[in-house]
Amino acid sequence: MTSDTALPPAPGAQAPAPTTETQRRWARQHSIGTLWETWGITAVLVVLLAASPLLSSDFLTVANLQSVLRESAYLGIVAAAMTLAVMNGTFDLSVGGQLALVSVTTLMGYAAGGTGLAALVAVLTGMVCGAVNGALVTAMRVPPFVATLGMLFVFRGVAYVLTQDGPKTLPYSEIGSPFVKIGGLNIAGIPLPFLIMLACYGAVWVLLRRTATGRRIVAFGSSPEAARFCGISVHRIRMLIFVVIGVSVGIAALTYISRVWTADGSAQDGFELRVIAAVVLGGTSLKGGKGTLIGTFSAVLLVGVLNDLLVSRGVDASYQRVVLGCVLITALAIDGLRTRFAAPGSFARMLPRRRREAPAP
Amino acid sequence: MTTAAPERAVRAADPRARLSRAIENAPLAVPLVLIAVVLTVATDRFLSVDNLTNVVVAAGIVAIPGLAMTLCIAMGEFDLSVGSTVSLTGAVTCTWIVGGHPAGLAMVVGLLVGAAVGLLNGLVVTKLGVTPFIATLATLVIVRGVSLAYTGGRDAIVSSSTLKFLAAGRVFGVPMPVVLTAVTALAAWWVVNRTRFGRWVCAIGSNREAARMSGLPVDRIRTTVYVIVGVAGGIWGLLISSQLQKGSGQLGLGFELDAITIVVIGGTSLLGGRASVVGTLLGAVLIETIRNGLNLLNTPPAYQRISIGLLLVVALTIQALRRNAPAEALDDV
Amino acid sequence: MRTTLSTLALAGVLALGLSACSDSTTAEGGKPSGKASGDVTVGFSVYDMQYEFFQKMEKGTREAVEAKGWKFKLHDEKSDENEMVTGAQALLDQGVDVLIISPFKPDALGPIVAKAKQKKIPVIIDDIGGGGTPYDAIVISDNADGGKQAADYMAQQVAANGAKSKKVVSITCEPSAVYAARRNQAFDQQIKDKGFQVVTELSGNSKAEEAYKIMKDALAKDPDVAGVFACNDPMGVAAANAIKDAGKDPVKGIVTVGFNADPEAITAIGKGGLSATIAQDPAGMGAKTVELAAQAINGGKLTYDDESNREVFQKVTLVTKDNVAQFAG
Amino acid sequence: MSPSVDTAQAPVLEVSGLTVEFPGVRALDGVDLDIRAGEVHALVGENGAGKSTLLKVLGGVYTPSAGTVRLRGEVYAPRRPSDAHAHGIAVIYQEFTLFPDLTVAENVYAGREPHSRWSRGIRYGQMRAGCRELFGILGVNIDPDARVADLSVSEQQLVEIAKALGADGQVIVMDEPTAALSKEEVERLLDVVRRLRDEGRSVVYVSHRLEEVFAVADRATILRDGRLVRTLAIAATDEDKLVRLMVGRDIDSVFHREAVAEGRVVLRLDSVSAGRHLRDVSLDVRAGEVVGIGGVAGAGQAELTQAVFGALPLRAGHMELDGQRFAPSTPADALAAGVGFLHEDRKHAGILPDLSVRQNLTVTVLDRLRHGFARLLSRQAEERTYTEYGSRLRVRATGPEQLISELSGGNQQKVLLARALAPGGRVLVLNEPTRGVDIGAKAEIHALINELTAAGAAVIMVSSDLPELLGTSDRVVVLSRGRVVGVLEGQDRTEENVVVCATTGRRIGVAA
Repeated sequence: MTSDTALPPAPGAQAPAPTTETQRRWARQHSIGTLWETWGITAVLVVLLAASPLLSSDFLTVANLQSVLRESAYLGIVAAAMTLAVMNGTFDLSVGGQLALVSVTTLMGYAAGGTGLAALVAVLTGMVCGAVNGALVTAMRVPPFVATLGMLFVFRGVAYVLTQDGPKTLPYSEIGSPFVKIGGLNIAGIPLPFLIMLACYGAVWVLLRRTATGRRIVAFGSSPEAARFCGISVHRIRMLIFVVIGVSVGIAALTYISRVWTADGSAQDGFELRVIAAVVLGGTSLKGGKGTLIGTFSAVLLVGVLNDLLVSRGVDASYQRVVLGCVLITALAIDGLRTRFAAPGSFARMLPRRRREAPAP
Repeated sequence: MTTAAPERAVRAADPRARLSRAIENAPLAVPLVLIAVVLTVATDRFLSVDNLTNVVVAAGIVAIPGLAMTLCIAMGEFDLSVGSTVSLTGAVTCTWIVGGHPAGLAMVVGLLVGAAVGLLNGLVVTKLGVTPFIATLATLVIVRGVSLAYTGGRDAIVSSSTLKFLAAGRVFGVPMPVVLTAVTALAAWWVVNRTRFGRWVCAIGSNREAARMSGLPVDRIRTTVYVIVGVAGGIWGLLISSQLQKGSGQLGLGFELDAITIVVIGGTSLLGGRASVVGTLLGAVLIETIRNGLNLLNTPPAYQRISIGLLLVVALTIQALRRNAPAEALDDV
Repeated sequence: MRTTLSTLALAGVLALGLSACSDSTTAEGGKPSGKASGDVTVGFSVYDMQYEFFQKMEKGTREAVEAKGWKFKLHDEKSDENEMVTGAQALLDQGVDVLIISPFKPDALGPIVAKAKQKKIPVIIDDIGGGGTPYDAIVISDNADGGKQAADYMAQQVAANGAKSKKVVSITCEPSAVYAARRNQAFDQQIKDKGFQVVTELSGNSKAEEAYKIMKDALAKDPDVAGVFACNDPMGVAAANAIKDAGKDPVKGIVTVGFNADPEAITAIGKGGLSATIAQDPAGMGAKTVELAAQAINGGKLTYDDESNREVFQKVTLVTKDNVAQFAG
Repeated sequence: MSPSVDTAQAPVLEVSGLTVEFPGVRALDGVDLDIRAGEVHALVGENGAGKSTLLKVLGGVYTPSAGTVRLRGEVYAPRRPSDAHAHGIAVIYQEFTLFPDLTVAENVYAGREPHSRWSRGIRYGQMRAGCRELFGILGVNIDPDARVADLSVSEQQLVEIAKALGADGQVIVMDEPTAALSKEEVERLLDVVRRLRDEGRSVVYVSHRLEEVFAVADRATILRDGRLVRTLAIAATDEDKLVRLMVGRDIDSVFHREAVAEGRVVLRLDSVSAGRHLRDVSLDVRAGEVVGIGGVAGAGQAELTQAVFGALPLRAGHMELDGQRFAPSTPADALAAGVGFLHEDRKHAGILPDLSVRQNLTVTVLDRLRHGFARLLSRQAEERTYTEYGSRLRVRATGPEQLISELSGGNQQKVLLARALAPGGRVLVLNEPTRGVDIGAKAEIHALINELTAAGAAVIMVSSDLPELLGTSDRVVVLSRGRVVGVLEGQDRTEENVVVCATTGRRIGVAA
């Protein structure tokens, strides 16, 4: 353990070693292992898309693709924010309740003041929900798992109370409203919800990769104890993460409710689990520190495409569950086995040897 | 909040220790008593024998999987799949009864199915190294799908007195579910506080790496705990099917959260290491009292959700504040 | 490696899933282009195929479509409003000539009907309607009449049982099920007019487990309850079980009435475990929607029972021990 | 067990050609070793020499990549810790393997609880009695029913020892068992070790404290950089020789502290108390000065450094930085004031394993690397920081994008040092700066400390490595039970004085 030579970064480097810094960097960034880690689920998505004509003749039509993109947006938007949380080593189980509550208040906002107020109410409600979660986790020191589990009940309950007299609904007479356009409009053939989702991924990417806060989020997820000694305040970043998730739910709810038009306390039961499943399927480690946005993005689309294919093949709903559950467990089992039997990082080291822990200093 | 026997055995004589133990369970006992008083005043029927029996039976039924879940959580893990197990067990048992098999055999087969789900969870978690949260989340979805596919959306309607006895029968005047719960609770108390297995479960929750280093059969214990939760979920399924006299793919939706909630409210730390059997029982009674009270007051279900959610948050805030060490604030579950 | 394996696994489970469903009821739809006259495709979006009620409705609809020599495309909403909107719109995109929909959330019909209007595809609603949308027609069970019949029967049976008490319990579906709520509203109104009092009205969220507990609590609160009406049969039968477990008789002691005529209710009525239920005719409703669809496609005028609301009623029938034999099987 | 083997001479445990590889690191390289019955065999070597790795192979935690271990002549290849237990090998690890939520008795008997065959109930009475007996042997009084979390560190260490003794192993392996013990407890433990030997058992004894090695061991095996140096009889050697074999050269040449002109006081601690241990510590650190902090493990070093870094709140007293009141409530405050910090636990509280070298290096100074209207991080500024510090510390990595977890320990340590420097390098708080670092990197790190102080930095350095502590600091402050017991300057700065202060609490250079 006291050998002072840097490790070869990749299988390629064990051959005649790259000489210049650029070459080395290229070798590292393009090692097979790294490529798979970042783009793996995307590759699966591409393969599935390529195979889709064999599975369903209806799949590769413009209308159907638009439908898949439009439908995936609200899940994808929240999954982007959730990726931040999971990379930080936490998660938010209350997003389903938030989505129901925000949808209800958004429709109330619309009834009171039209599209502008609805959008404002959506984002504000989400922000408040996130701040409540954040306050519980930071000020009250409740573990995030339980805090957000409890708030899942509370948010849904509040939504139920607000819809005692029946679900909140967008009346049919509002069919021409700009509010409906949020969910329905296509710009250059691309559905607006998908464009909003792209913008959200852009924003989260910038936050994650180009800001100090983003770096701190990942650093903390990688090693909470080390992060403490790097001057990172867990409370500040946790608060921010929960508020970002809340805002993302607010935006997602806009793309959702402007398509679905009705909401009550039961809306999107189990949403939180679908979001976390997408993030994990995208390769983000639940232990924190590791993950990619592109993985989440592709996983969201993968689930959307898979779902669409299963539906259009007429697969029974009960089998659809089994298939989606198996996909999730398979992806994770592979990930689990990989980290269990191989050291992280390099593809070459993955195969022959069993994993051993790094020796204690 | 542990009810560890050795401490009690040695320190029961110490009045201070006894007092501090009493205070430890106060976060549960206080609201329980308060709610009971309020309900006694607000309704004239709360203290009736019928009503209290209802509360105890309902609490007992949820306590059985809750006690198994207590083991799982003491081990620092979760099982989210238990609601689906409820559905599948009931569906299999009732379908077998409808198919003309003896009810006893059908019930055993149902429990075996529950055990199989638990075994699947255990193997996925230990052998494939998947995080319990996600592994059991996936089995939640898969088992629900299997249950729906197995029943084909048709309820299996039975009228079996053997099955009925499980939920509605009485032994010396005591409702059967209460008997079952009492037996389970005694067994759970014994296992948690008195047996090697129980201590090993807490040891794994306390420090898994140390458990491995101490030569404990960690993977076997973890798998066993998942099987126990699976069987307990199966018993839950049998009791529900016994009450409703049917098996269905629709039953047990969201039950996993009920089971986890009573454990957590009962004071078993999500960080693992300690299990509170008495706490889980009290947690079950508390939740069911609230539900019953709100029903007696004709309150819409929305308020039931809110009150249970708030209770969960308050219980955990109290726990977190009592823990009070800044370093532990970093511990995430 | 991870991805290679997950690709393989994905392909594997996909194949598994697909082969498991090769006997699916779906018929592959033809392309809208090149459609000959008479080559009509009917799209049917169903509430949730996991319920027997909707399985019957799907059967009735499909058989009526096939009898006409048309093509049939099914979409399962899986009790999800998002799936409902997306899937129904996808059916429209796939070029169906008429859309029949049994909506999970009628309030979410707006975007679907809007799209259909744009494509000039007629929309027929089955079972649960409303949302103020300009659909072409709705076939609807007469929920209010069902509730009324339940109340009348209950009043009559309570008298026959010789019970003095005028207390009844009303168990509702989830608050969002507005059309099912009509059953309880009509029941409550009618039973009050008969001099009874609704002492407990709670939502069992359409779930049997919850209804069981509610009934137990209701009995503890008012042991002298004379009757109970539940918004659907799983809850009705669960309430009857709770009554039995409390040592009372769900026919002779407390008049128990459900709604739907699900097999479990029919069985229970036959065995004296339930007083009555209100039968809907899902298969008949399905057939009726196809008739309306035929009228719409041919450009003819649709025949309504209630012109102003474009409603076509499907009669509901009270099922009691006397006529239960007709509904068995 | 084959009773025919002559226990007096035949080795109980034979290790031959043992090699253990971790990704990129060869922690053990072809080590041969034999342990006889009835001997105490010391295993010595510097940090990172491979001692702990060897023990973990014996304990079934690591699987060797090559080589064999024979136990009483038969191949012994444990695949998990329980295999070691089954073969009668008991290991006391350096990191505690205790269960904080369980009682002392439950810990001591973990995995082999006596229980009733019929009811499966644990026999707590028997366990309590057994514990009392074991603690009687160790001469301590610990309540078998106390929760381990409530015990002091030294009591926990004793529980750990009792756990291994209770296992009744024929081979008992102890990794730094005395690190947290008081002098009397150490004496008693050494007695126990001698008694175990007299009973015919074998003890493998790993310790940094050579006086303990000379007090109990019969033979010693010296490891260096994962390789076997030599096995020799204790009677035939002395401390100096042993140290030379461990280090591989004379000690004097290793450390070289250049004389630096002392400047003004940069950091002043005035009667500071913090954490569970630290009491009433006053200390001045001047520009250009290295203040070494010594003492036995757990004497308050960690509390002292963390208090300065704002990671531990002060219970009493106050601090000054450049004459201004300095009250950091978080590490972020300290970093903003230009205080750099190096944690002693590199693996758990140092590196951010999933991040690149560049990201690890810049994490403490992110606020300074933002630019433009949106205050986004500047990649160029980060690269510049990497180039500056990376080359200054001679970090050997394939580039800024390499993951830090792929670097060797020494290079990781250099990156962390660079991280500590980046906030400004005015005050540096370094915990064990060369722990687990090879000799070459060690020298580089020492040279770097010289450079920094020459440039005016004030350094507080904690080290458990006595030669390093004395060789690299201008002044050594010795802590004992959280109090300053010695301030050693000039000629007083000797190993003997440090050891005397640390272990006896006698005061030198400080008023009573």
